[in-house]
Amino acid sequence: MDRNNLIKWLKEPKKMGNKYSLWAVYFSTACGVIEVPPVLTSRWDAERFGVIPVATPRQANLFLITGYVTTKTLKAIIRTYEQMAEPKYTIGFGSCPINGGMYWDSYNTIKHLDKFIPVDGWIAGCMPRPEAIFIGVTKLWGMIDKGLATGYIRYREHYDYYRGNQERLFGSMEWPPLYSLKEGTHDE
Amino acid sequence: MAERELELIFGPQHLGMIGNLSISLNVEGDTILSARVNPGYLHRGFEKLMEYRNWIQNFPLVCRINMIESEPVEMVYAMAVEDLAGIEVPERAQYIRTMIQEMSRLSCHFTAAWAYTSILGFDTPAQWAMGDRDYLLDLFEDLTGARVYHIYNMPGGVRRDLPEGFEDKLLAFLDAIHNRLPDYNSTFFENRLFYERASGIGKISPEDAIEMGGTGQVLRGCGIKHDIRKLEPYAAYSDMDLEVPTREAGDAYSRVLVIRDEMVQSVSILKQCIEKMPSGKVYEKTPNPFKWKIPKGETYVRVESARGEFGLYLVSNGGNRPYRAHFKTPSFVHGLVILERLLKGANIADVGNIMLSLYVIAPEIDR
Amino acid sequence: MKFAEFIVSPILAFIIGVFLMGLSRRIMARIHRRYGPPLMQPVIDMIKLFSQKTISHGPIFDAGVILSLAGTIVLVLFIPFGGMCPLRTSGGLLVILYIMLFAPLGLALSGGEGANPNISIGISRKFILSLGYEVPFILIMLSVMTYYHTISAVDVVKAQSAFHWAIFSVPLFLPGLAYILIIPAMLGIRPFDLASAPQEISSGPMAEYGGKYLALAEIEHAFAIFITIGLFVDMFLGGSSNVFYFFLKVLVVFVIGLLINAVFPRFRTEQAVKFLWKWPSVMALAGLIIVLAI
Amino acid sequence: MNDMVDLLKSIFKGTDARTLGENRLSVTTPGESVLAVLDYLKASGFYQLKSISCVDWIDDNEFELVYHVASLERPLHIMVKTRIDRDKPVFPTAMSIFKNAGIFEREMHELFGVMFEGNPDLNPLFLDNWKDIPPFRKDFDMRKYVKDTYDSIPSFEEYKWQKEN
Repeated sequence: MDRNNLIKWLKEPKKMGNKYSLWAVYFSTACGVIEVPPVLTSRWDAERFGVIPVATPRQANLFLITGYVTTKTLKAIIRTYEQMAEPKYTIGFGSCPINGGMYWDSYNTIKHLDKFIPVDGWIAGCMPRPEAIFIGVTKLWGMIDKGLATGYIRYREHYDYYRGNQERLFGSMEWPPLYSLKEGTHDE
Repeated sequence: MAERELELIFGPQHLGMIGNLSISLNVEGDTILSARVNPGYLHRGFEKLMEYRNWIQNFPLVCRINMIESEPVEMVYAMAVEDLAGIEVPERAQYIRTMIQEMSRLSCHFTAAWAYTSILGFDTPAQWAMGDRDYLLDLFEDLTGARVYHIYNMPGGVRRDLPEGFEDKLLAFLDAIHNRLPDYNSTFFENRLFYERASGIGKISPEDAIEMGGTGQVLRGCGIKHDIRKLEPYAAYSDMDLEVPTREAGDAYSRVLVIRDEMVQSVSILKQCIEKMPSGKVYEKTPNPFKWKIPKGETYVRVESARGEFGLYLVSNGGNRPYRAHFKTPSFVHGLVILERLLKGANIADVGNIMLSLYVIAPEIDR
Repeated sequence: MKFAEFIVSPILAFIIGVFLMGLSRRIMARIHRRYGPPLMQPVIDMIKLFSQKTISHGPIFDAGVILSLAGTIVLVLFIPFGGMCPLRTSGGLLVILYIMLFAPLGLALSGGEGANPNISIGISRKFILSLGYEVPFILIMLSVMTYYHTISAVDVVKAQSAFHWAIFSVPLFLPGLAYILIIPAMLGIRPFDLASAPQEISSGPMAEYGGKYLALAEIEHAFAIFITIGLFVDMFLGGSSNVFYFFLKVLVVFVIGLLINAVFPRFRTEQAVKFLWKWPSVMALAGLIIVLAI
Repeated sequence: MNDMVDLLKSIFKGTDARTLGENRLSVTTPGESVLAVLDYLKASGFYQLKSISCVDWIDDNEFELVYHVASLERPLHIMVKTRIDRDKPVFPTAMSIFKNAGIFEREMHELFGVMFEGNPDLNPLFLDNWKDIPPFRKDFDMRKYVKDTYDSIPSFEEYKWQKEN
């Protein structure tokens, strides 16, 4: 650990802790997940950077949404995302969550993931290579440093927009709103 | 619901769930009273999407049905199109196809070994298996330009010839794998604790396996010598010296041992492919994809994927697109029929164990 | 001096425990043929976990975590290490035996509030497992106490000074071996991690812990590593009056445990109990009989 | 194989059988004799029901059900086909003959809306809250559905712009 890093640690331990200890939810949302095991195991070894998979969303703060999202999965994703502890970060992985990708005309996949939950960063490609995940994570570090990875704040502040879109798609939702639906309220 | 019964949702967000599938379990203590598999988290309606794209455009689409092993899907679609359009495939292309099928089978088995071991808590062989699989993906990248989805098979052959020096690289890899198999044997397959965990779990009788439509390891694990490569040889399998490994017990342990023996077989077939590889062209010219119309007809083709029979029922009405395509995937029956049956009365600790010994891969069920 | 021990001993124990946690991840990574995280990774994780906004499920949920942590910290005060043993006068090995049940009880309390089916399965597994290792553990304790005619841990350490280590004495060799076999079960690491099996029941009792609760649970785990192995060092490897030597002995035992951890999969519950009641219990019982016969 | 064709033609009235390629047999039969044909095939060694497909022939206003049965010893694969009315797609279940028929029928019920009488479990398999016509029917316009359902949802920028103005 060099000196600059040490100073950063003393100045902003919270930020640095969040940076170097990204615990990912283990959720194989879709086909992109096939490139996640190589990243976690011996060839690329993401544990070097503190990225490990954890069993429950309560413990996680990084959500890799790997690939296309069907309406049924979206429900599970929203539930998982709402259970995660703040601060939490999401990365959309692959072309499909960006704009539908290959499945732009499929009746069962949503086309734009960021209409339903906030996304901090995108990794394009089908499949993106494992290196791309590292680039994505390092970009996320930079964003955390500069205070730009604020998806979870956006979700809280514009919850009416996100919840509205979710309800519009699902019709009715089985669980109550996470935050109050009045605009701009902070539910602390 | 009885007093001590709990409803436990296993997946889709779960460390023990490989793929995106959900199983709801009724448990009492550690015992499962009943299970219901709830698929559909990955349903994209492939067969409908195919009706909207022309014959060639479908190639990048179909390989995405199975993320772990995309080759058999491409193969089955290419074979169906060739059958309907009456295209002959050059011999060298057949050999290359055989080769890439077996490479893909090996990589799929490595993934399965990773998944299986990590679910049981064997960290070490899990990490090794994933690491070794990556060398194979490097070879794929060399050959086709992509790691996961290759889009290498085309109607009339394969997209391009082997790159220079590819055979040597493949042989070096095969030797390395051959040297590594004893390591896997001692840490995983012949580990006493693994035997304790897997033997007697998920037992299925041959009659039930046939009745419920099992294929692949499910049949071979209970002593039935059934392999499409042998029964109805496609590509260049009729020239290959191939043994069908079987085990008698019908439990998870025997299914895993069948998988191990298949890996040995795949290594041997790959060596034979390199040895017998004929020269010649690898691609038969097909018409302009945008104007290509295939005569009216229907066909059913099938290949042996790493998990069992992979079939495609393809109907053409004489247009430039498929009229109807329907995939018969091995995981559909294994996951929705056999898994539900075997989970009844099992221990919670064995959900992943049984699921992976049946080789259930979620996108294949949902399509 | 005595008062300082109350503060120094837990702090040192915590540092050793956290270091061992970091080291274990590093060693496991090397066995897996990869590089592994930095040694400080557990500290980084704890800093992050403490800075997170956490969700509580009610007062009992909080109380359970605190009870389990408090029980474990109190336990540290009973372990003689490096010449320190703050609570040397109040009871000895027998008290340790009882306080050891605090941690699972605390987890069970907060688990009841968490209302996640995974937790209740995990808790029941945890209790079945502790039933499994308590039997050999009590037998081991009994044979050590009978052999040295004392229930005080400090006196046990004293009796072994000048390399009269219990593990090399004929009557206590088998109980020592039995203790090594139950260390993974007491720590809940592989092959006995069935209570917190992440791949089966989403890490069981920890399923609803996040943020600060998880950090407290990690701290508890760090202490538990120190206590379980420290107790072994005290009872069988002659303890030490020097903190550094004590630490070295702990390290050696820990690495042996890790190597076992690396090559085995997880037991099923009944298999685990069967194993624990078979080998370690028989060994400990044989040791006790030999001790009584002498 | 040719004797199989003749045999099937002679036993079941109105049944037409023809070979497709080397190892494929396509049997077309009227609706009422499908189960009898399947039963006969199972008795003569075709133990496995591989799949049940459905084809929507919208021009003829008919659904075609295709039962794929195969034997484990011979490389022969038989497709038993029958046509049913598209306006009233009801057909008896094959669960009494093949145990695993239920799951294929459940899939076809969801994707085509074919009703299988006697099947106790026809719950939705893949889709969640589906309210439109069954998606695999030819008259279901997928692209229009996508436009109406997904593309009409406002993006975050649109939402902000609306709020500011």
